[in-house]
Amino acid sequence: MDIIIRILYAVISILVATVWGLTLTGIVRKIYARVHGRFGPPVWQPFLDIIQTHSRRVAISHGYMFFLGPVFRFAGGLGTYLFIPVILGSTVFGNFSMGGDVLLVMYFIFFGQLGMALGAGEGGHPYSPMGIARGLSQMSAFEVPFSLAIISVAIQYHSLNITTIVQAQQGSILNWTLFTNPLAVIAAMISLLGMNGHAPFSIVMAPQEIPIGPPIEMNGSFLGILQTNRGLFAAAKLILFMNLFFGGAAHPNILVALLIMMIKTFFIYMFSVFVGASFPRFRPEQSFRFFLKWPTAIGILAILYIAYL
Amino acid sequence: MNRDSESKYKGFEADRSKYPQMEKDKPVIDLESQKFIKTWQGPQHPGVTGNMSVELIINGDEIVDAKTHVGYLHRGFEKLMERRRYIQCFPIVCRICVPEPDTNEYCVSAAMEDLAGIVVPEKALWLRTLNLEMSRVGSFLMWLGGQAGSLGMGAISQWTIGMRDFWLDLFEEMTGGRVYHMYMIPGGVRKDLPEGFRDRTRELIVRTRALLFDIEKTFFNNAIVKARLKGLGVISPEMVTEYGIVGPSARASGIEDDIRINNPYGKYAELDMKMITSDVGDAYARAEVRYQELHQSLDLISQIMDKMPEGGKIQAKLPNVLHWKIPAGQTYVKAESTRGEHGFYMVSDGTKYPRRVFARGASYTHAISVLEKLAVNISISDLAALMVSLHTCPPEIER
Amino acid sequence: MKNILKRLNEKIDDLVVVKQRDDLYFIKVKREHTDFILRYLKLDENFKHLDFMQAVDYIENNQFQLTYMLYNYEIKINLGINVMIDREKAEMDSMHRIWPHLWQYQREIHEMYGINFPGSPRVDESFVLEGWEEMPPMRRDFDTLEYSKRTFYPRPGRSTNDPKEYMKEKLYHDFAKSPKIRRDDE
Amino acid sequence: MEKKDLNEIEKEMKLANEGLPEKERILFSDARPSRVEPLNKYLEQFVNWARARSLWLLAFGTGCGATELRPLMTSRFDVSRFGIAGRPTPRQASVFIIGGYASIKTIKRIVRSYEQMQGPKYVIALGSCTINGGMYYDSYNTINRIDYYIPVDTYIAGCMPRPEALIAGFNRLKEKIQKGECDGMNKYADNFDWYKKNQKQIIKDWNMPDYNW
Repeated sequence: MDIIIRILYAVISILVATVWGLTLTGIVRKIYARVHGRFGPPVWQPFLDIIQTHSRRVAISHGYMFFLGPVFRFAGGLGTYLFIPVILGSTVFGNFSMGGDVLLVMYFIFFGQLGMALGAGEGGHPYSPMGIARGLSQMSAFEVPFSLAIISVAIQYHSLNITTIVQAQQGSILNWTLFTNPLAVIAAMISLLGMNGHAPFSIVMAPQEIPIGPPIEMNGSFLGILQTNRGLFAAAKLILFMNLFFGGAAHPNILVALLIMMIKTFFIYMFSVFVGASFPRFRPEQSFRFFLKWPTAIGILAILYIAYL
Repeated sequence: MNRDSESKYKGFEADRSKYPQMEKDKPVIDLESQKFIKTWQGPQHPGVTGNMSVELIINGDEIVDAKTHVGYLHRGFEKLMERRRYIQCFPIVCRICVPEPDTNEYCVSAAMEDLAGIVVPEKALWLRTLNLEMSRVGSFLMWLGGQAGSLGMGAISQWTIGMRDFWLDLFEEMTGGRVYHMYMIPGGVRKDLPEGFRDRTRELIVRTRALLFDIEKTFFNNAIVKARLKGLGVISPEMVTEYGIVGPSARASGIEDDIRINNPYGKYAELDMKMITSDVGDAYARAEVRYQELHQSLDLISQIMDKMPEGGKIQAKLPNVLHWKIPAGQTYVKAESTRGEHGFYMVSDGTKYPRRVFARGASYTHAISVLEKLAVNISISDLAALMVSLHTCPPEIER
Repeated sequence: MKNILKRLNEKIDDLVVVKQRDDLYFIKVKREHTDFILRYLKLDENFKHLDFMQAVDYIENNQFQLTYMLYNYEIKINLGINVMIDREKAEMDSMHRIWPHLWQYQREIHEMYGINFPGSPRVDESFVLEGWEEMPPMRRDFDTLEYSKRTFYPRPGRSTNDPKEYMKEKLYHDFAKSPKIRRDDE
Repeated sequence: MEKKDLNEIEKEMKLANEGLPEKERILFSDARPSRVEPLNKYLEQFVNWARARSLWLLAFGTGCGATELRPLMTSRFDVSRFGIAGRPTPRQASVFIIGGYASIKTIKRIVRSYEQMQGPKYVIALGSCTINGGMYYDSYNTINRIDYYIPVDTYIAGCMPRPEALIAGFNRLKEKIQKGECDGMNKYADNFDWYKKNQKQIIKDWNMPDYNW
């Protein structure tokens, strides 16, 4: 009976996260449109797109691995999300947080891309391997400052458990990692730019260069799964950052806690939107070099700062 | 605008030092060895200008061989004009170049007047000059949006194309047409300016300058734009004359070639304008030159607004144009479009139908020889930016 | 410009010069002199810029006229060079060594007029036409309307009027008794 | 449209992979398109409602009409309000805009892109040149009627049609989709031989599979 309850809770929290992620995507589209001087699509446009992609009459496949690509990607999104406690101390939104889940989450962030690489390579279009190569190289580039920041945070709180890290930040706003360990936050936020894939790091799906990168052959339901995962994955990433650096979301009333979560994730996302709306796109090698220069140095400084000061 | 240049002139033969090996100035490329991929950029590709395609052989992200394919827009204008009377020609010539149709209209009208010896009244010349400059502004705005969009900066293209639309509204007031105007007919123009046109134009010039001020801050002073455009697609002065490069692309390499100043037509002789050149020759210099020419065009329009007389004849007396015989002869009339020299070569044999009309577009060499040469050994990410910085316009290549 | 033409006249005999405008001259040279003239004009008289090269079909006297349009940056004058070649065995020497971009025009003319340019690079590639089976379309004796009717499916209902007849019946049918209107330029 | 005699078409139809060894045959597709029946009534209505509100254009400017698509997509007439967005790959696009005249070299690419699009797929034809040839009716290189080569759902007349006309055409297409009248995919599958015959009459070098599945 307990397992059924757990499954029910997991489904509920996954649904909430996906809906919030997709709504966030719609809001971001709207904000981009306002920057462009347009009205922009309605906020619920991503849901309509998902219904439309799932309702295609024909969906062409290129082999078994082609099926596995979106499935792996979605599994990566699920895995990333399911081990992050959305709301501290909540039974529904606590998810399966356990000791060492930070490493698990970092692994799952990688996992989705690898599965996508397997599937999209099967499509046979020359642009998808190019996009995969760009995506994987950029991911390994921004993983460096990100992991350095994570290590710094782990040293700071002597734990690899997100719940513990969030608990340690409670109390006052000054307990947040943002203030106790600012260097790590800077390094991690810069790598969030690459993780979200907005400009100037939008080299994976650059429409003018390799339209549109890995999912160029994905159609119909494959694309629908990918878009659903995009919502879920965005929410998972933002919630992870909120937990690690911005004090998480904790409140006895669960609705208030959800509201806090939404506000915080929104503003974390706004950071990368702000950068993305005002910069063109890097050349791939420029992007890799960028990540391996200053953010890496800042991350190392963060470790030294935490370890020896 | 003499920026201290880090540009290295590569000479005529593209630098193939890295890949592939050259054998008797031919690259050895075998697609069987897993080193090369053959891809097509276009025609169905967001990164190409218009409807053309570039056949690429790439190694990693680096282009080792490029070959341009055009002809997707070929309508056979020259053949169609051979079986249309002179007055029937001019509604279709403006379709030759879509973003900037007025240059074609001016050239074909001026060619007919040159062959038939018609003198165009003053006011018509002023109106023609005004129309040409306005079309230059519209085309430059479209190019600026394309250049920013090719680098993935969508906001700039949204702004500029939205602003170009207000210029199209002015065109609609002036000519009745939004994209295709059919304004200049042989012997003059079709109609005079409407009421209050000058004030609206001045007000729009102010708005355009305000937008360009923002764009200069966000685009031309952007570190990433400089990092991507500087040193990309360097054109040396020797290459300009050898490859027939014209217009801003030639001026960015230091060649003083502006038809409006060298061979003035219309009323350009009475307007004060100076040649805008740069000595760097890379894509960023071309962008700067075009940006300053956009300002120059706005300045010229305001000059025209001040100097143009109010009334006056706008059409010379023509014979009955339906059976209008033009004496035999041949002529070549050229005008400065945004891409450079745009000329019409018209041969008449004394009948009601032209014997031969040839439209010489600036993209003819830019998009084929020059692009194929400059595209070698650049990253595939830069091809769209390079294509836009050469300002290729496919419909004027194949007509 | 006069000196240039005089020097040209010394170089080759029977040079026909037509002055169209102050900045546009046409000269007519023989086919065998073309290569020499172009090199001389480009190197010595620095007519460095080649605007275009095109062909005109004079079917009645069975000739093609090739036109090379040069431009001089210093004196700012266009000079067109006309060469008449035979229409039956249409062939012209390739000038692509003088200007590296001349091969494009030669390719287009080869496709549109069927004039051969031996030795011109990529001259046999298709330029705008793909799988073309008729005669070269820009020749005068190629009827594009008839070809279009035969190949594509014309939608019924299109009526094209000969402008002369049409205007005669629409406008001038009572021209005689229409009042005389003075135009302001009379 | 009138149906041609099938067996005489079968004689002149030739798949691109004919005469190839077995291991190369699979490189080309010789699968004929098959008719796909819509879902049951209410589900189809709901799905059509969603389809009409999320139209993805194929980013393929085949002619002059692409010039007016730019103002349409940008800040003056912003069609993304209606859920219309561009997709760079035909696998994901659902609306194909034929931007004006189509030369023979382009109609080949149009056919390929159209067949690569996943149904249900809709076609909007811009300009007079796609209806009856327009001012290029006598050109040797542009087709006269687009509906002989791919099924068309909506025509927008004019040379070139203004953005307002384009928006009106999009609304018309939306109404037709919601009524479930846009069935160009099945129409293409039913009259496949007729379309192929017309296409092969003008595309002389046919070096692509008969159905780009």
